[in-house]
Amino acid sequence: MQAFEWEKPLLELETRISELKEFVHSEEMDFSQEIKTLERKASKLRKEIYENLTPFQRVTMARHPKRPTTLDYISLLFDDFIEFHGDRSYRDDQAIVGGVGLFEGRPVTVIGPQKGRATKDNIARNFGLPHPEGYRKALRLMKQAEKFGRPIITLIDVVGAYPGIEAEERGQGMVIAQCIEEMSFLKTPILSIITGEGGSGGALALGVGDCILMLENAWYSVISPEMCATILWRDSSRAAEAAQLLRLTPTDLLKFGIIDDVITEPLGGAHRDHVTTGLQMRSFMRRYLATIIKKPADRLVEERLVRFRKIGMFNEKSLADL
Amino acid sequence: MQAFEWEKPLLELETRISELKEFVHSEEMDFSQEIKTLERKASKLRKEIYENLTPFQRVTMARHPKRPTTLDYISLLFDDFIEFHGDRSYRDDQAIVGGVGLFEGRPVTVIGPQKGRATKDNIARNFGLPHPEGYRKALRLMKQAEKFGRPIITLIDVVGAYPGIEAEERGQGMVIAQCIEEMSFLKTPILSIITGEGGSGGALALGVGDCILMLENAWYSVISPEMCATILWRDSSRAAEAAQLLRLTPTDLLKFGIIDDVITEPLGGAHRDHVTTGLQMRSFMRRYLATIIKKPADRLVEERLVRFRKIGMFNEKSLADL
Amino acid sequence: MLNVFKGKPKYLTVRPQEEPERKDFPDNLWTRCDSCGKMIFNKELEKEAFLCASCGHHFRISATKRLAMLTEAGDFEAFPPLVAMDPIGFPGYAEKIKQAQEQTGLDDAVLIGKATIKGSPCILGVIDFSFIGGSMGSVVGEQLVRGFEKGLQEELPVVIFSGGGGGARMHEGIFSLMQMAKTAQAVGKHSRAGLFFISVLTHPTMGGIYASFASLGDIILAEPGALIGFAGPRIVEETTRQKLPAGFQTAEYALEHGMIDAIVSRSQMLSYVGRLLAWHR
Amino acid sequence: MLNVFKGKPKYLTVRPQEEPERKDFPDNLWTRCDSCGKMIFNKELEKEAFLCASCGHHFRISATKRLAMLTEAGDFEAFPPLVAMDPIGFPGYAEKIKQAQEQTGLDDAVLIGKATIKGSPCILGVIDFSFIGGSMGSVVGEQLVRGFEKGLQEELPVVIFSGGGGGARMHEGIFSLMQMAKTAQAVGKHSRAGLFFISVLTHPTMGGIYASFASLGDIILAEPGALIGFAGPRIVEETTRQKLPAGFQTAEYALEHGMIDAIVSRSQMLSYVGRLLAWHR
Ligand SMILES: [Zn+2]
Ligand SMILES: [Zn+2]
Repeated sequence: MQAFEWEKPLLELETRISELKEFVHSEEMDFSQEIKTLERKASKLRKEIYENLTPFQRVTMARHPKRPTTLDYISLLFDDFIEFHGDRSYRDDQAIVGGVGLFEGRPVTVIGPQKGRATKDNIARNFGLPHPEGYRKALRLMKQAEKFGRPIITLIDVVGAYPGIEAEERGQGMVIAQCIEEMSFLKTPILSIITGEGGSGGALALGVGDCILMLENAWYSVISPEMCATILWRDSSRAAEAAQLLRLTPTDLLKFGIIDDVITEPLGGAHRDHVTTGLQMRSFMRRYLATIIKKPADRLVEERLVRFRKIGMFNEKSLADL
Repeated sequence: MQAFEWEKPLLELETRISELKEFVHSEEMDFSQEIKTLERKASKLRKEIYENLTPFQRVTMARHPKRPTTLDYISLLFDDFIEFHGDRSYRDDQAIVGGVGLFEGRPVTVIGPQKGRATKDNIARNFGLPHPEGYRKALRLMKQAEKFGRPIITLIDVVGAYPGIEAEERGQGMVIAQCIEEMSFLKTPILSIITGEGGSGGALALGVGDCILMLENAWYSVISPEMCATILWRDSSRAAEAAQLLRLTPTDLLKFGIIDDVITEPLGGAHRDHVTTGLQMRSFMRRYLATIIKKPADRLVEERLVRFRKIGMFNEKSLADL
Repeated sequence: MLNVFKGKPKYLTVRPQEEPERKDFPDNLWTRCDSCGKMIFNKELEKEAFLCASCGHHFRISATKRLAMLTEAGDFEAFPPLVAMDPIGFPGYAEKIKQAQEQTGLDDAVLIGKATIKGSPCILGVIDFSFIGGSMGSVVGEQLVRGFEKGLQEELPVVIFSGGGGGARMHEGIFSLMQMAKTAQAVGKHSRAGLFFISVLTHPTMGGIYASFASLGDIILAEPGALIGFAGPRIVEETTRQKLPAGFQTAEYALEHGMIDAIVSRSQMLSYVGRLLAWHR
Repeated sequence: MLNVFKGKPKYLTVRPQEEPERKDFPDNLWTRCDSCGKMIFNKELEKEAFLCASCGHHFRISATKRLAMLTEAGDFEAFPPLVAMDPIGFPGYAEKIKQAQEQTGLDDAVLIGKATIKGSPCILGVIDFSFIGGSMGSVVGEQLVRGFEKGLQEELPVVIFSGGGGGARMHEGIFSLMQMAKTAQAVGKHSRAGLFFISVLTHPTMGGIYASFASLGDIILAEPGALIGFAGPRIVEETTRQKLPAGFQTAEYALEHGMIDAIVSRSQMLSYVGRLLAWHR
């Protein structure tokens, strides 16, 4: 398991404990008191570290190579799943996966950007950066879900829509706008979960949900910390500072009323324990789906529109101010 | 003006008449009686030739290089016109033009395949053979027309959808199906006119109208005569025979109930007199538009569906036949 | 006699008495695989759903064999048969029909009826390539439309296995072209009522069949290696004077280019279609 | 003082008294054309709708100048002003706003109100690049939404001239991202009521502005040479390490790739928009 710099003290302690246990085992000596002390210390340190992550530490957690990908979540969350491919006009973009799965016996449409794991997979999936045809596939599947009154679950983990030549040529900006607009009016329940990275329009294009949840170590922002740092200081290495400014953590976004809830991860991050993460997500999904699937479709749309309509902070200038 | 082989006797006669007139003029002699006789003869010959065209002669008339193209018809029929471009996802296909024009003061959406005239134009327009993005543009404009309750006029002149590698890759078959299906349910009046060639699915994709008219020297068929001849006899030069078999003339199609009316052309074909052709079309369009624009949209769709539902000839086998 | 024609159908089966045993794959012979060239004993082929054991090649199969693979005995009730006329008096067409009927034991190129697949009631239609290349004339068009109409009426999903080399049936002229509109509209009415349509493209699905109902499935599946496209590959080659890319117009190519939802091996087809139907009840 | 601020507006004009004379193109000076390099006398430029007489290059113009080109005196009534807050406490943002207000005389990057264009009443909005790059924060989002809402309420078409380098206004963090959803939804409600929206893309229309309301016009026009896209060209170049094709992300490029309906020269814009509005009454 790849470790972050700021996890090192904990890691060293954990290593010492297991070495000591090994030693005890081979020498048949009693160090149980010492081990207990060390484990207490480790537990304290663990809480200290993971409950006080800086925004940028969360960003790096969201990017951990062992963090579950969308397809991992799909196998953790759904009892059966059939993937549907293609935008029916240009290409199947493997940077977005979608299909129908069974969530606790109920068919739901599931859609999400997909990062690759191995190099070959990563290339096929363009490192999880979607092209316009990926969003067109997503839109097609969302409309299909609407037709059959099937709930939609979007699992969002994307740094951004791909900034490539062909992506621009095929209308990256336009398709994001279309996704946002059409998703807003879909007469079917939509649950969006930001599972990892929530980068700008590329994330929002799949994020116009009736409920918007976020994993504890996910981020969601108008711009990536690196790009923000580049704009502010022409220095992308100052991303940690930018992350602090952008208020991109689940805690901030919950406070701002942008998201509805934060799904806690196992201590140390989802990548340390996929199964527990999945169980935790299931329980949140069960709860939030239950609240939205019982509402009539018209009301869902109305409330969805009101939700976004309200977002924004400004001063109404009175006539007197002039 | 390029002449067909079978027009030659007439052409010779016409030449003789004008030579005689020239001669009379220069010599100041009286040949008025002779000229009158020749002109009567020419007039008779003209009727004989053009009123007894073989199916394939009509096909060649429909393909005459001076025959009006869609953009020619647009300038003949509409008082103002703004062209709209693009499918909003891949490309602007210049083999199909579309936009809004004023027909006798009323805004209408006009769409049609466009053949080029000069070489450069012909290449840009792919010789009037549309790619899938052309049909996607058409579909976009048709839906736009529906949104604004604007009548749609399709002017059809296409040998067929382009049989190219990229066209197949981008879903030529699928987009034709989508055009046909979506057009069938559009809640706005649709007037389709086959102005020249009506080749197979590429023509039908724009031809699901409430009224379907056809110019006198146009053809409409499931397959081009050349392709039919190739399949039957492995010899595309026997197209004239195939044209005979396919029953592709306006007369046949009117009899079959496929089209609603035939727009007569100036004797000798539309290419000999664009202006008169335009006037003639205007009067047919005025009449047929008037009948469809007064119907409620739901009824239009219903009748459109019934119209096509009825097409087909087969025997119901009774139980006793078994 | 195949399972599919046993049981107790409610209205009609497909001429159960007269149907000649079709000998696409005579029992006692060997067949060479089109793909890998291996010789396969026909009995073996029949057992393996007409897939090559060596390379997985999907042999073309008759509509009746397809039905037998998808439904249990008695679970398919065919619609009353229709028989083609010769609407434009096309030379040789009447004889062609007769010959095809005799050779295949079918009335025309489609078998369609009410079926139950893995417990889900549906309308099931299968196009048979061996009947004039699986082309769509008035009969195929009408039968498909009746299928979608019955589906609409009884709120049933529709499953169509397509396969037709030329698409529209040239011999019926403009009437065959109009079947494209007619079937597409039937899909549209069924679909707009919120009903489900699975279109399965088998080798080959081209021309007017691909460019109408077959492209309009909510879910579009294809068998591996199936040729799928609008213009035939030879026409494309002749028109463009370009070398066709490897795998041009195969199911795999269509998947890559975003045209179909999934490629499903024939051995998985029943389970796949069954699950999709169950999820769309 | 421009024509657009004269007349007798019904509710409010844009701070008519305090507006400082903006000196993008000071009267007595010359300006070098960005495109052909020729020097043009500013008075000449003003007369020619800020087009280069030699090469037709479209100079970027302020929102007030744009309004003056589209409406007659008194034919524009601005909405009540809104002023930005600093929702995420972004360092330097409050000062940036203040500075932009002083330099441009605008409250924020959009001027929007009820207008009459060539006799057609409509909602007309113009984004001004010189206000923090024409970026969309809460104020721009809210004003646009109010525009579409007023349009919906009074059954009026909407015309928006977009132009914004970065798109969403980073300094408002997630709030600026959400303006994309908010404005797209406002277009959606207006559009679903059968109303008409002309989106005109001027140089540059990028990022979150292009990826929301600006892409959702029934008709999308662009000025010649305008930069149009989602990701900025430098980012595309750095990410892909490819040389960008000639004309990448220009209006001409967008037209070729099917993204816009037409390119309209500024000198034709009024007639063009006027006719479209008249045809959609
Ligand atoms: Zn084999
Ligand atoms: Zn210049």
